[in-house]
Amino acid sequence: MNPLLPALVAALLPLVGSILVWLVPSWSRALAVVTAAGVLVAALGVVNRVALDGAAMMTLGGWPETLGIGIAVDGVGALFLLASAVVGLAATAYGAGYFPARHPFWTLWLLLWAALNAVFITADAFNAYVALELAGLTAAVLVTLGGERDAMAAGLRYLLVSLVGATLYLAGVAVAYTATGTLSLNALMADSPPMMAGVLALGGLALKAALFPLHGWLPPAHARAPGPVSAILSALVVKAALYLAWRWLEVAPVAAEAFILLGIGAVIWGSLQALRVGRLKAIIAWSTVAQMGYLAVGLALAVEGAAGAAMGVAWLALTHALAKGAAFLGAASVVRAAGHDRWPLAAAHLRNRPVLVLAFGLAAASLAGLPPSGGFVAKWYLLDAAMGAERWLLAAVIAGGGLLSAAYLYRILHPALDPRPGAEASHPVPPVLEWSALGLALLVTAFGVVVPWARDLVGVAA
Amino acid sequence: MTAAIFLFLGLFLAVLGGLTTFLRSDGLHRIISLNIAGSGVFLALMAAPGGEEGVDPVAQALVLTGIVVAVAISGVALVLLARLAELGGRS
Amino acid sequence: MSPALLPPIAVAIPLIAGLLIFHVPEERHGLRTALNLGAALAKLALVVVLLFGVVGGATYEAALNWLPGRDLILRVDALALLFLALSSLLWLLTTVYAIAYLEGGSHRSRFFGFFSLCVAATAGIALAGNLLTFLLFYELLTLATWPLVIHRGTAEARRAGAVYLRYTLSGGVVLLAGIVLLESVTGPVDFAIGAALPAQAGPAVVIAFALMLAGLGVKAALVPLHGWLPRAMVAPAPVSALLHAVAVVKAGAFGIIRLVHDVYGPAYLAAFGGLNVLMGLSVATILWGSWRALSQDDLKRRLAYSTVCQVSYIALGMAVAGPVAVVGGLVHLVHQGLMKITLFFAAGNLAETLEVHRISRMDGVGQRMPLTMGVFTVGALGMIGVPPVAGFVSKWYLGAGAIAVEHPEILGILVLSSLLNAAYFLPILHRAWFRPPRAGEWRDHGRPGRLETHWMLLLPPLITAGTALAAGLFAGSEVSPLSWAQRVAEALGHGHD
Amino acid sequence: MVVLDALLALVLAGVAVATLNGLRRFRAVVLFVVFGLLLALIWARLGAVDLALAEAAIGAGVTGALLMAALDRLRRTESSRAVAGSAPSLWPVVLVALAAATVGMVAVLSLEPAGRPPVAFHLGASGVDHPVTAVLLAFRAWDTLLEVAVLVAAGVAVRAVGVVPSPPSTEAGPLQAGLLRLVVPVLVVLAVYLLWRGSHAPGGAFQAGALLAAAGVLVQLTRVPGPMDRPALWQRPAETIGLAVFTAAALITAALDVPLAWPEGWSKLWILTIEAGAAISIAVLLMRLFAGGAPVAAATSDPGKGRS
Repeated sequence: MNPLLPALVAALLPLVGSILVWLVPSWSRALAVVTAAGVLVAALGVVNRVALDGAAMMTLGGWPETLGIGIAVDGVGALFLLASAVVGLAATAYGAGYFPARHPFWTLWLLLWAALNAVFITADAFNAYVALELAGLTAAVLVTLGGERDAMAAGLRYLLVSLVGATLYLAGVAVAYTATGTLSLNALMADSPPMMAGVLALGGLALKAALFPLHGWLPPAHARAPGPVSAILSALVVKAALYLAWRWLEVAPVAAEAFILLGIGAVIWGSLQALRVGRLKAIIAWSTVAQMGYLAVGLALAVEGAAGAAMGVAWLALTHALAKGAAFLGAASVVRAAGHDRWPLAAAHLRNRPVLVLAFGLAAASLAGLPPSGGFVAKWYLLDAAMGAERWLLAAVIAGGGLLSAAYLYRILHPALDPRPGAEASHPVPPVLEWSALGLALLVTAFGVVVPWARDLVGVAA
Repeated sequence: MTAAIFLFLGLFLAVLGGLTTFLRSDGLHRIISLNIAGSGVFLALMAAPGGEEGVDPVAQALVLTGIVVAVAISGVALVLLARLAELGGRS
Repeated sequence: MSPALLPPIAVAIPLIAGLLIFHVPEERHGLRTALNLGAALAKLALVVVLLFGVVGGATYEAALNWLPGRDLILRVDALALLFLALSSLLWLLTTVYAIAYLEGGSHRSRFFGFFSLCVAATAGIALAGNLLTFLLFYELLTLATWPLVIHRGTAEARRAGAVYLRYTLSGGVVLLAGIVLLESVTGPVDFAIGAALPAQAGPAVVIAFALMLAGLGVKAALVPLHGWLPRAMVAPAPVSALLHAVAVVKAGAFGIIRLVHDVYGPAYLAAFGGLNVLMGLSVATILWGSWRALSQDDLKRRLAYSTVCQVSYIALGMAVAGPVAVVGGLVHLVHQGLMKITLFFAAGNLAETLEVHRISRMDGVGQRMPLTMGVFTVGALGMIGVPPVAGFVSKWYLGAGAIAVEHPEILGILVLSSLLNAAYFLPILHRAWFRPPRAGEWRDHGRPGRLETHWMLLLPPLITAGTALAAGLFAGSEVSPLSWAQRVAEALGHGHD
Repeated sequence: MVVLDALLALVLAGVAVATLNGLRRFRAVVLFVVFGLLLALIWARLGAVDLALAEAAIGAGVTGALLMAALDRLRRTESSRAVAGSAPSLWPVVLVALAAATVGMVAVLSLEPAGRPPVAFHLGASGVDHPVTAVLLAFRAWDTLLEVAVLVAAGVAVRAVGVVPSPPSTEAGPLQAGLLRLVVPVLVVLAVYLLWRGSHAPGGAFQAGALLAAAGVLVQLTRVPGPMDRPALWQRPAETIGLAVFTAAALITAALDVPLAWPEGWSKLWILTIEAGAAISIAVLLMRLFAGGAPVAAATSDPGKGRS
């Protein structure tokens, strides 16, 4: 039983699930939930194995590292995998209450999930390319499942952007391969390829991770995606590109400065837009743009070796995935109840739904970085790292960013507390929808407390 | 010497296709230009010097995978484009 | 049960009570009251046990490993007990008062749930052993008090809540930045040991002090940052009492005490002029608060500005930093709490029974509600500094401390502010006692029975007024707040020479 | 020979610029197919026979067919043939591309040659003789698995996007029927040969799949309703057999000991079975991409049909 089996299973299981769901559509909901449980078990297996005996690496097919495709799992990868498993389980449960059984959502979602997990375990640059393409394709089509015209347009734009990003990334990999003759990320880190390889690859990944100013495609796509899809997109899909950007930043650390500038721009621009837009899902989508800026800044700090920054970024990615997932699942429930998400008009539908308001409240607390949530722990680490590295501007952005997110998240809570009954009749919302949102929100609060075991996880990586 | 010519050609196609994607507003043209850009990158990869004798099989495998992925995504993009046109939208 | 568990229990009692009360159905008044009072009494008992323990020289400390290299520490020292005792006693009284005050109101389970969470956060602040724990509970206090400010749900209440959040969240972030900046220079700061400060105060340490002072200043309502306090008066009376006397403002003041004495130490601060900044701020706040109070017609807003002024006496005591002035500041923490909560209970009674909110409509109220106005008078005189009420004691020590440290102008400030206090409190007393009641001013809800209003609305203010009087009269005795403040001052002295 | 290559490169560059220039979509599609064929020639000149086959079959053939189908659908839904608005002149772009290409070439040529993965050394252990197939299905099998998954995702996606007015294939005239009877069997035999040949010479699953898809497209064009237009029981299993076989192989080998390491001595058999499944799936999925949208009900192609 080699140590990396659970990691490979985490990627293969959704593939098996997607095939079964495509062959037997009437059972898709049950099959999907079983697959989700399996992936969670695999992810936990990976996490505790990394916690026990540290990072592990293996080449598939038993070939030497220079030839075969390597898969590797370290602390950071384990945390991303855990986020994928947990948010995936919640999204699957939510989907069971939202989509009918014979709906293409199930196959596409499981294929997307397999691609994401493949990205989180890969240690090979080209393998990451193929996995990213699979993720981009399935995610773009998931956006169009809504069926109406502007969702279709947003989906097509997302697909083209994803293709451009992947081509750029491929060009970077090609240059790196030509110069060094190897595709393994660890080997690339050792004999650093020409700067052009890093620039091209990171350019493509920045486009796919919607890093400011390349973020144009994200808000329409995430805001118009149906139900749980927007949660999956914001919480997980953009993280895959970011995870790879972390690996490539270690290959080309010179790009770290650029990531800091883009990150600061993203935090400011994303927050300002989130304060302005008039639809609930658009607010949360712009919040993703801002938080990606946050992560980019943290990434650059981690790559520059600031103490504790790696832990901060990994923790921020995990808690952001959970909090953003909870927020979008909540928003989808509001849309299901109100039939629209014009804000603050739709807030009336939150009035007698305490579960949803609590989910939004806890998610907002974590995104703003207030204790006792996980977001606070991440913000503490990033701030500590920034101050330690004497990067005062970064410290100000990290601290101020939390306030900005509190401002636009308050736009969601403020009208929700208005006791006056709404004019529109609200449609019934199945309880599984609300509770999966609350489940994620409670988990992110719990992650604020349970930190010690994560420390040696990331310690292994950092 | 022939490899150098095709390396130049590959880079030329990659940059040409890449830039045109942003210039053309029509969906079909953008998909075609992206395909051309992809082919350019593949050509440059294959034509680049390296490896002892003959053509590097790993590079061939990468390009083959790239071609298949390109056709899959272009196919979906075209169907999306057609569907969008049917709904009366502009890509 | 090992003594180390006591501090976490002190925080856990109100926390668990709060979480339970959330789930008590609205109509089960009996169960809710039982839970509330039971928790309050249990905590008071625990405080008494701790008092005797600390007097006997025992130490209670519990540490939980939260972040790598950083622990959450709950430690009972003399200063912590001072604040904990005050908040536990007033929590019990405010609960009794709130039960009667909210009779027939809606969302009471939610109210008392958040009320208890708020007290739990206050206990956490009091017992915090290092800066990180303090920050955690400081931010939790914001989250717990915001729902209370907007309890009524009216548009005005929600706007006040938005203002409150804007101030306190910004304050929280600034405090966080300050703490991280300081700890990046000195490493984790434990209150018992103090910060490992560099001999020469570099820019980082100075900026960190400024940031932390600003962060704490928001809740302590120092001048430029006090805007939220008057606007928060839209909340029901028990919440105003809580905000002013028991929790929020005191948390800010308490934080300043920790910052000046346990983190930096007065000598180190004086070196780079930190104390002068604090003194300037507190003097400005005292004068500005009193000045603004003069022009307020709404009774609760006038009391709010009076609080802005009074809390700065505590900051002033720290800023003057002579051994006598520190005692004055510390004991004022308790005295101001007792007197201000009496005033708010009285104001609540007037609003609840006669629907009187404005001072201009308080003519002859003394005849209709002699007990309430009697209690109000004791509180008002104490605020002005008239012996034998406790306020006089703290002002006396502040004045003596100022003289001892050759700051005679501070005595001038104290006299001037006392005059201003008199200027805005005496007209109220005159109007209540010596003016005949105008017909049709009040909408009397009182029952013709023996008492002027519900007994549970009268008892708490009577107790707090009595305590304020006793604290003034028996200041010299062993068990008075003054003697405990002196014990705390000595302990602080050892912490930092 | 160098002159010929230079000429070929020049022509291809010219075709590429022509493709991207101008407004009329039909002109762009046709030129793109020419571009694909010329590119296949260049792969052959570079000695990459596998790529020449793939480019001709997939790059030019299938993509061309998809473009044609899309073009036809667009024409029927949009009024104007030519796209509105003026096409930006391409000359500045060409100049920039030329400059970038020269700089890139100089940079790439100045790289000191680095080693390449030891494919030849480990070829024996891979179970097949042809290096490209060995890389695709032995050394980097995980890439190929994900690649088949991409194709399946594309097939599912096309069906998920909903009903697209499938092209009105007119009733086959005698000439087409005759051509059909002649060409399709040849294509099928050729595909099987290519599949088998892949283990020791250029060929393999993708090229075989593309040829089968070409045959399918021909049938789809000439017969109404085509094989993909009616929902049939065989469609879904056929689409997923490639991925299912590959994933099963991965799971079994993972259970044995090292994932994706084909058992000693049997690796050729495993690779061939995987390639066979992949070829079928690729063919059906490419036909699905061509047919587009959910299969419409029997003869009446009403677009209102729900997703199946």
